[in-house]
Amino acid sequence: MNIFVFGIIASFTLIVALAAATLPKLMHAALSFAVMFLGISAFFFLLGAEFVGLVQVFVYIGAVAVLIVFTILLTPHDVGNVRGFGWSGVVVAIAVFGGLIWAIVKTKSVAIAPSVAKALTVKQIGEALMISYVWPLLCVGVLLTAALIGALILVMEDKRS
Amino acid sequence: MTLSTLLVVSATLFCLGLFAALSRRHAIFILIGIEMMLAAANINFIAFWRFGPHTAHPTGVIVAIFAIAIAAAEAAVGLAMVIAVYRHFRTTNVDQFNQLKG
Amino acid sequence: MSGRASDLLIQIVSSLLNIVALLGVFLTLFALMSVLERKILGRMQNRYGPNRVGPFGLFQPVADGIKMLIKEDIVPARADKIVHFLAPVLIAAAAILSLGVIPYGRNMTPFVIDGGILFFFAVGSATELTVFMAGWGSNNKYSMLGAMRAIAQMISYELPLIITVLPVVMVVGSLNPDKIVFAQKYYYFGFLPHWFVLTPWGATAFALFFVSGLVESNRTPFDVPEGESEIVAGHMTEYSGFKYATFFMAEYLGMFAVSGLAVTLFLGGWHAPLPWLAFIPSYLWFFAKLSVLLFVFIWVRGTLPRIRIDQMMNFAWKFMLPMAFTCVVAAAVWHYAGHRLLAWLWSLAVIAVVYFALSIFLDTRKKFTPRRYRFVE
Amino acid sequence: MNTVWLIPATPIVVALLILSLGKTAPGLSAVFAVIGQIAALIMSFVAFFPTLHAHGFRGVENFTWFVFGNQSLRIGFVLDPLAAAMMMMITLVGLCIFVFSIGYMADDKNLSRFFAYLSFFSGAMLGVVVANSLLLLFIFWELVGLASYLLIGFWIERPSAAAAAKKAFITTRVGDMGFFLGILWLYHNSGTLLFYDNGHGCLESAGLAMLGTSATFIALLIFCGAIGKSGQFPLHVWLPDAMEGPTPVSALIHAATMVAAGVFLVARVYPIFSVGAINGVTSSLAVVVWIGVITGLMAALVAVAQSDIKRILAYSTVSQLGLMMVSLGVGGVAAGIMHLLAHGFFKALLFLGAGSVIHALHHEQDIRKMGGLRRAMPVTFATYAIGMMALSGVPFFFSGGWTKEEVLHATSSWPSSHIPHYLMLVGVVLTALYMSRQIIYVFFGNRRAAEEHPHESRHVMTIPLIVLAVCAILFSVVLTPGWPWLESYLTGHAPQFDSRLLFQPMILLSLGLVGTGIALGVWMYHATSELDPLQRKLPALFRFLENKMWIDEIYDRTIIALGALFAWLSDWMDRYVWDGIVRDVGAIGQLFGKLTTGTDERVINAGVDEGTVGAQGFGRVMSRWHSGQIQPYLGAVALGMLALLLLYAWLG
Repeated sequence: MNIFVFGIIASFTLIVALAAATLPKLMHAALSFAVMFLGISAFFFLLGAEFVGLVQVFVYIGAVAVLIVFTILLTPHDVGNVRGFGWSGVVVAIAVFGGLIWAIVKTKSVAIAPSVAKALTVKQIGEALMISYVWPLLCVGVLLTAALIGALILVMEDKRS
Repeated sequence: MTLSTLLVVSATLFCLGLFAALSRRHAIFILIGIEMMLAAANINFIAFWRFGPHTAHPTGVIVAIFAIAIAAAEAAVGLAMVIAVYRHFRTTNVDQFNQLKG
Repeated sequence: MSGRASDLLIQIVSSLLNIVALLGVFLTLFALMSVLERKILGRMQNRYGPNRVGPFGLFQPVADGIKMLIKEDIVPARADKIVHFLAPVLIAAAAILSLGVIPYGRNMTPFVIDGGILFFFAVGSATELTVFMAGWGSNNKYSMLGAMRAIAQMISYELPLIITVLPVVMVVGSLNPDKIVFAQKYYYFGFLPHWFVLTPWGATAFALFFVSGLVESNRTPFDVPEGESEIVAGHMTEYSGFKYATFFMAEYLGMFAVSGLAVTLFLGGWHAPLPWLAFIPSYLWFFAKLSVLLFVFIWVRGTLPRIRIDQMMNFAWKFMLPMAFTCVVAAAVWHYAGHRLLAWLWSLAVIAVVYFALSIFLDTRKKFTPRRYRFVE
Repeated sequence: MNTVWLIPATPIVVALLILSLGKTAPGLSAVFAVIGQIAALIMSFVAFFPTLHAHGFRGVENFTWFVFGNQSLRIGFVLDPLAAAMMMMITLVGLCIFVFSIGYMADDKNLSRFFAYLSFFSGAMLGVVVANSLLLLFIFWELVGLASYLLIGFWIERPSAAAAAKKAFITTRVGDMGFFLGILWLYHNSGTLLFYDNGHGCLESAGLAMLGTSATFIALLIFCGAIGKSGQFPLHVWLPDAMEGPTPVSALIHAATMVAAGVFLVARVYPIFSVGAINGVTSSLAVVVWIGVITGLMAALVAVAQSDIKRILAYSTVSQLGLMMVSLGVGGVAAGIMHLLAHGFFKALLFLGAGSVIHALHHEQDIRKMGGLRRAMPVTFATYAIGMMALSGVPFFFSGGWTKEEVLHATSSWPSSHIPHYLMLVGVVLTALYMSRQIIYVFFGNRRAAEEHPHESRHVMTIPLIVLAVCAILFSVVLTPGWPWLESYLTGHAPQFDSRLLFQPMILLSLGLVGTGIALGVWMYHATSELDPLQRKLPALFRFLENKMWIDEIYDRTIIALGALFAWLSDWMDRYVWDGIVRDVGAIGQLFGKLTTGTDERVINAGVDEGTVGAQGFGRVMSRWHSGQIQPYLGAVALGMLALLLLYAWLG
């Protein structure tokens, strides 16, 4: 793995993430958010988890980002009010960031290089999912169904009113 | 490139998400921030799997896949709630959702 | 260190070669297709079509390209400039990327990815967002409406599109397009190709996949997002010049990609239909099959009228999706009954039962009645 | 054998069915009841056959009802000649009564209720007969009591009917208390309530051996129940009052079900009575004999002075039951049961005949207002005369004659004393006397005050009469000493035909006695007048007898008055003594309550109040932190995570 490629991907991802967090226009932020996932999936490709990267792009860009822009369109807002900015949040975020960085730097055992490993095939993941993790898989299936129905009920127009 | 550099990147991503969730007034930003934090956590899972001793066991990958699925469900429900709340309050500014004020 | 650097160099150079070849072939095909479509449509409508530029009008795309390039690029004043600019770029990028994982011939897959099918759909799903960007960025009522329509229909039909791929993936046991093509290389009785379209579930899945592909590429009869009689040109209303051409190109490339995937999944990829025809180069077989599918695309466009959007949505959720799931079940039945004639019959029975049940269940019992006119008093 | 339970179950199920139908179809309910009875009759008939094949046949079907602790309570059903004969009689007589009721009760608006109760009554009695456990017998016994209560008080709108029902129920309950105590004692001693259980039942030798000397007391306590149900002295007072019920009910009570139960009970548990018998005599049997003698004679005397047609029959029943008890007591079990069976037929006949008369005269029951009905109601008269002669014991042709013969024969050979025998002979004369009095009053002479145009009853009422009359005569075929088939059947011997035994010296005696009675009756009552000849000659005696020897009045003055006194005393005690104590205790409680209230208010409540004020203040402070907005909460979570991280780093 190349430190150069890593640097490019990391800086791209972080810049887009910063844009997603700070851009004043919600739609721009949402689109940056979608692009950010491209960077994250590039990370996954770099780390040898192609499948997760593809799933990430598939789910986030194909579904979650579309949902978010739909929601933005369905909730026309009063612009001036929503653009407020809480500085206390910045302080907290920086504090947490400081704490995390301090912990990472302090922990010597994480300063290791990756081992050489064979690429993970889709078949391996499929077998792991279907053999070792079949219960969680079923539970996630139930959860997704429940979330689907719950979301539908939440946004359903109330016919009575 | 070491594990710690990856962790620094994911920590940065996490804190950007936290910042988005804490500072922005629009409800959707909170969701975006949470999704960013989850993505940062996913990077950590994958990184620890890749740098760990047992690469042949795709545990970290599986956890990341489940996290993505659950995050998708969470996004769906969260956005549905945003729409429902918007119908009720006619705004998406979280400062004005204070009916639970003690 | 030098070895690694040279490895990287080889990688980059081969990738660039792949990209160049891909772009060269498919942009040529796009040019050819644009003029052929007009000519074929013309023939279907009893006229000549373009025949002025070059022999048989074959240089028409060149003329079109020059026209597009020198045309004024108009960006609306209230538009979101960046998004407006990015939308055609990204949509073309997504279309080209999705072409990268299709095996065009023996050992002719540009990018071998283990989860190639997943890659195809992951990239393809980005199209929705870019269409939305185009619609929103134009800051135009018609653009927005078109984009919304496009997203609605694309999300609806993406489900059957993906689920109809599942039977093939299940039976082959891989998401790798090369392996899927490889699984179809045998022949029954020495002459009948082992293509998945020749199984009951495969035929059904192919039909569903093709219809969904029509929708995904916004082709007639499912071209409601850009239906000019209703909303000018949908999300492309505010585009002109080269950006419009890019959209146009992306649409055709998307069509090529979906057709190519259909060929890969169901029509045996680059394999010859008969064993003794294998001497013909494999990529020629692939493009021959691709051409047939593209001709069907044009044929359908020349034949069928546009469908209403609510009927289209109902069709997706009430018929396409159940049938797609039925294909999965039928493929499982076929697989576990041993790929033989009996399996063939069982699989057919499953599909037939669900099909007839759906046709009874979805029958609205509406009869054709004489039209009654109501006049304003 | 294991389907014997169906016989009592059928009428009970029919009763429930009729009740569930409600008042919708009274005709249907009668049909159902009759069908149920016919079914029971057929099943009884089917059950009767196996008992014929072997002498002393006894089929037993026992099962465990429930288990408590390590003891299991077992109940069961038994089919032996006694039960089979009783079932035949009950179902046949019951069927006649049911059919008669269709005519008699035709106008009643609660017809379906009546048939449901009637069916239930019949089923309960059949249950008593087939029960193979004293407990099961007791259960059906009480169901019989319940059914009699419901039927006697059937015309609930009449206060006298309600009072009679209550009287019947409570009086029999007095006897049942003794019966129940006897059951408990028996269970305590023998450990089983099954009659027959492969040698382990309480009526079999092993079980009887365990009773020892307590057998006498157990027997007497069980006899208490029989006294109550069979209307023996001193608990006979409910039986004449039970005439308040509809006449078919009276017929059923007197002929087939209720009163027969007592005699049947004694016959069933006869082995307990005869434990430790010396020469066939035990003290408990002696009590049975004397009670029977007193009852028989007393009731016969009272019957002479009654004027209500049904009351005369009621007292005659009491008298006959006394006779049966005497027979049982002196050891003539078969004779007693034979008389019970024969009595069932002719007493049902008499009651139904009386019912026919009452129906024709529109519910006039005073015999002094009747007369000359012989010509108006020939069928009723003929059948009634047959019943009367059977009851009086006219020999040769009537079943009653033969059975009475047997009873007298048994009493004559009782070793302890001959007084019962002589008193019974007097009873025979009295029976003939009061029956001829009644028949002369009702059917002969001139028409008196009652109905102007009496007419014969409908076929549905006369046919049962004819059937019963035929039975009363033909039944004698199996009773004669020449061919004592029934006796052999009951005792388990082979019958032997010997025509010489038909004529015995005793027959002349009985012929003479009956003749005397009837002649006396004809002589006394031939000149009919409003005033009774006995009343004219011996007014004091007549008043004594007419008022039933003032037994009811004695009970009123003594037992009931004592009860009232005790009740009043209890009331007074309750009001002034117990109530006062309770009040004082309550006052103490109140005082304590006041104390605790004070403590509660001043100490605990105040503490809690202070605590809640503190909590409220704290909550108010905390609530300021709760802005109701999401982001501060999220920030708090983030800071908490940071704190945990730092803590973790600091610790390790």
